[in-house]
Amino acid sequence: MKKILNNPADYVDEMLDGFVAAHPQFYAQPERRVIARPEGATSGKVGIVSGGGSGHLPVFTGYVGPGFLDACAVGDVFASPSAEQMASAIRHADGGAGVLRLYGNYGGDVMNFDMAGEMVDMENDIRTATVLLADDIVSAGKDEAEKRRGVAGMIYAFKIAGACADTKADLDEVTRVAQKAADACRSIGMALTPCIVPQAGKANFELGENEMEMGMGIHGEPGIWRDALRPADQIVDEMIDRILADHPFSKGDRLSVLVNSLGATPLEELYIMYRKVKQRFDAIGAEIVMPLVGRYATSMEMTGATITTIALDDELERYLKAPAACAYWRVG
Amino acid sequence: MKKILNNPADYVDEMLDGFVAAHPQFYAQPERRVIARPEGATSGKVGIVSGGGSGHLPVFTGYVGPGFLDACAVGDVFASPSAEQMASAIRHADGGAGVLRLYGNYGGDVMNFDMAGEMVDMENDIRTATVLLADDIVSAGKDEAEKRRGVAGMIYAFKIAGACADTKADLDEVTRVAQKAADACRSIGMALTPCIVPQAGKANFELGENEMEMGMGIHGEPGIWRDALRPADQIVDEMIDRILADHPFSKGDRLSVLVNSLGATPLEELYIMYRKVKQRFDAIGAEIVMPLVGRYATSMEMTGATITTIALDDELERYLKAPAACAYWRVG
Amino acid sequence: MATLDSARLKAALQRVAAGAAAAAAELNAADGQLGDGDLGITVSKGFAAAAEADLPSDLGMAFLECSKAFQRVSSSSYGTLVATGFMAAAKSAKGFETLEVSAIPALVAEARDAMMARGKGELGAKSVLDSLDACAKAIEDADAAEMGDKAVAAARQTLQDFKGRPCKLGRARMFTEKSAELDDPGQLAFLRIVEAAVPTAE
Amino acid sequence: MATLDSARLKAALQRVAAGAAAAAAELNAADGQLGDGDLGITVSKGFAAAAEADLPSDLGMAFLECSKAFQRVSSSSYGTLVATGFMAAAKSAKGFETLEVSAIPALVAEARDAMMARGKGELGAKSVLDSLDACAKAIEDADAAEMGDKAVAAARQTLQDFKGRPCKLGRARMFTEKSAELDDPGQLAFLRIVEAAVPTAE
Ligand SMILES: Nc1ncnc2c1ncn2[C@@H]1O[C@H](COP(=O)(O)OP(=O)(O)O)[C@@H](O)[C@H]1O
Ligand SMILES: Nc1ncnc2c1ncn2[C@@H]1O[C@H](COP(=O)(O)OP(=O)(O)O)[C@@H](O)[C@H]1O
Ligand SMILES: [Mg+2]
Ligand SMILES: [Mg+2]
Ligand SMILES: [Mg+2]
Ligand SMILES: [Mg+2]
Repeated sequence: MKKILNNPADYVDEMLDGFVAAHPQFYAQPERRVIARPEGATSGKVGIVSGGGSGHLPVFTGYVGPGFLDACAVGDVFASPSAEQMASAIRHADGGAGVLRLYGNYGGDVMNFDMAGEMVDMENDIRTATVLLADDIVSAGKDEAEKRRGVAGMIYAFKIAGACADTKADLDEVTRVAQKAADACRSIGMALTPCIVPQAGKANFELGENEMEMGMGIHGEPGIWRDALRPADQIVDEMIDRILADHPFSKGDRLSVLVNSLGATPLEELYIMYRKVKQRFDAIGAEIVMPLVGRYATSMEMTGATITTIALDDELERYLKAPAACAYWRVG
Repeated sequence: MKKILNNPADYVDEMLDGFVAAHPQFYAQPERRVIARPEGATSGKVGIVSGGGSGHLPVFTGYVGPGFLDACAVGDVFASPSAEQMASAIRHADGGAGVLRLYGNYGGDVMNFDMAGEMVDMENDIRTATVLLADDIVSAGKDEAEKRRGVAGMIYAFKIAGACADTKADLDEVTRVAQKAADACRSIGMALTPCIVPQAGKANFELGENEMEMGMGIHGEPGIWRDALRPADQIVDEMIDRILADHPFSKGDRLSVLVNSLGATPLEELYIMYRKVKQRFDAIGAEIVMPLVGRYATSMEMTGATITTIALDDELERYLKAPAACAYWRVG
Repeated sequence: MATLDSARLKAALQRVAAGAAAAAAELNAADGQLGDGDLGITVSKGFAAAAEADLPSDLGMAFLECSKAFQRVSSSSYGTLVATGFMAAAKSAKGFETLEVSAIPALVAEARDAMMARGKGELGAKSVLDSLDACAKAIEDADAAEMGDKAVAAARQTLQDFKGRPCKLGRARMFTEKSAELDDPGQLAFLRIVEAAVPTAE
Repeated sequence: MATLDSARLKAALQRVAAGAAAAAAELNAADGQLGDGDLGITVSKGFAAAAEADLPSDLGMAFLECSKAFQRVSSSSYGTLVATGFMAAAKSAKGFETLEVSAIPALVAEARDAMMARGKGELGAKSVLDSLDACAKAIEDADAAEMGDKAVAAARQTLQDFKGRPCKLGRARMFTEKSAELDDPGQLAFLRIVEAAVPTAE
């Protein structure tokens, strides 16, 4: 296991200690495994919480910050936080206007966030709403789109929902806008090498010396096909074709695109991919607004990349461009 | 070779196409392999150019931007740009107040930048100066510090020199400040897995299944020792001890620290390292200002990390904190 | 034993904690084939915490403590589901210091329903829900003496019934073929829990 | 041949281009042992570009074209050093359409000095500088007929002289032991260049 760590059992807690120490202007850890804004919740603003397993930095907890999330519950690597931790995150995000739970559609997270919602409802009288991120087009067909997993597209939803909440819109409105953003995202991934969950100590899947897997999920969930590594342009073409089949774009449409590394794939290669992505949307005549290329949602040291599109209308574009800041993404 | 690319010979050019397409607000490519500011050189301001081999993004060319560099010459992966490209970068950076060449101390780069300086002197009457970055404490002893290689510390020099140039200081003053910043940096690296130079198609070195190498350079230059992987805290302790032996810090001192991934090492592990770094300087009573944790100077998909310290006085701290922006680092 | 009270619940929890600790490696391995390999940890840690909890004499509050103990130590699906089941039982048992054994089948059925709602799961999807359902039905009209054996038999039979069928819930659903060949880890865990809960005749 | 002019320079460059192309794989391999494996590419591309360049009749300008050709196609150390050497020759030869062969040793020595300055290198560090130095000395007082053979012999002898000594310049200096065992790639390249430059007797 080639990882820089001490005791694998301490991986997440030591990571959070360093994370908060490095960026005290953005993050505080008021309780173990709960990250919140150092200045506390904003009174009268809808709070937005997320959460999920560790191992995906900057997702989830890196997106706590002005114009983004208010708090986050942090689980073990690739494991849900507990309902108690989620309830605590909700309490820290609550500014009296209710709290939106905005997180990826994974069974364990859903059960625990539902339970957390019941807990804060009973104990703290906090009104909550839920928007699930389900942007991975490979994880279920279009007819069962609500079963899809949430992947990198979530960062657009964090940004847009955060900007809406900043206008002091009420919980219903923030929920509507977050759902609209979530619905506008489509993602697909591909992987070349696995990552190692520290407590497991071994790779979470195996791929042959020269193999890639199209459509693989961020925890190694099986994809569409596994075969010899293809040239970058061919890979991107297939990814874009699959996205377009699920959500067509036409001339004059506006969108943002995220070309995201799962961790080890270097920026150099993301730009080679982005070059092709840009060519494809130029050919359609759709305009890419605020493209993102980098490591925005990872699986530790996994090699591979995801592409996300988000179709924009005036409302979503306005919220996407509104000022926001966290340690990994700053707008305005 | 598990890399997302097309023809290896096109790796750098396709990367640059995507790079410029993704961030048109920061980067333009007025000539092949020359990246400059889209708004052109600032009249009356000292220009700052850098350059070197590709494969280190965001280094070098990612640091072109307001408050940072003015232009950059881009070589093949791990290979110097040509003197012609460097001369072209110098011309694009020239605002009539002279140009500082600020780059890493590697033989090929030095020869070509020297030649480029002669070229622009003869052909364009541009006055130039040179500051070499030589922060890697492992690459030569303290008595031969001028022979050391330049690694991640260069980003502090880019930031500080850029801020000084922004005050419209003259070439001598910008050179003095850049040299002072370069002299204040100390770096050390460690590696776990190699990277692949696309045109070579194979790993640039080999390390055993559970081996690490302390002090390895960013191109795989041999380090101090190679042995079984140690726990994170022990690794950090040795790195900090070696830095302190070369440049002691004491109570009340101020410094910035960069904990940098060579590529594949995830943010999670950098934070585990930073936690220990912070403990060490807390114990000394030295204050860390504006810590940086992330991927600031990489070797594509290499696994490993570097630690850089920069001792600050009022002048360096003021320039470090001055506003600046590029696609990877924004201050103010 | 014809009635259930807090002391007997605690004794049962202690037996299950011991049984779960003994089965932890087996359950981790089973979950490792189809999921993330933590099921043994979840079940053993969860029941250990529940067995150590101070149980109030009100049975409803006692079940609530069990639920909370699980929520504290485990966030994996099974832990949350078990916590949900205990919570459902807590609601029904509230206000009682003793319950007839004949009330148990209804508690099991209520736990099943709450867990179905929590995990948005259906019966027949090869999950712990099917084990609970089979047990609830098998002990519905059983008298106290035979209830334990019937529960164990039903839990065992569920594993048999689902041989060759794929898991359609939880992480295991990603492996259609492999999950058809193997036991659902959650059903296996349920069998080990029930086996341990039922005091052996000897 | 007792004089050098632009046409003869071009003919020599064409011979070297052919020789460098033939030696490219060998030189890449040698550089691959101690460096980044591009020396064959550098030398073959550089001389191909120089051989193709339109050479003006002024010998100084002709050498300048050679220098520029190298700078365009190669940025590796050897390319820059060769370009530097040609530049130095250009300065001396400027204004001459023909040069006596007896002027060549001085050009080689000037190239050596410029290359030492450019690369901040010293003699004895096992680099191409030693080959140049040996050649410059060997041909210093040679007459036209024997100059070629003496140059080849000196280039070959340099490789011999440095056997067992480590490289102290360029990337190879990182490998003290290995570089002592092996030939310096730059010295080997120099030998291949000189061998090709000297027209064979037959
Ligand atoms: N949504 C669900 N509804 C009912 N049972 C489920 C559900 N998800 C998982 N399970 C059960 O839980 C077992 C796995 O538990 P566990 O290892 O805790 O899950 P994970 O680690 O994937 O969160 C499965 O074998 C199945 O029996
Ligand atoms: N600073 C220097 N001074 C003189 N010769 C040098 C210097 N650096 C390298 N060389 C010569 O160049 C050869 C390597 O050339 P090349 O492969 O082009 O270098 P690189 O690819 O490392 O830039 C060495 O074998 C040595 O003879
Ligand atoms: Mg599991
Ligand atoms: Mg789990
Ligand atoms: Mg070389
Ligand atoms: Mg080279």
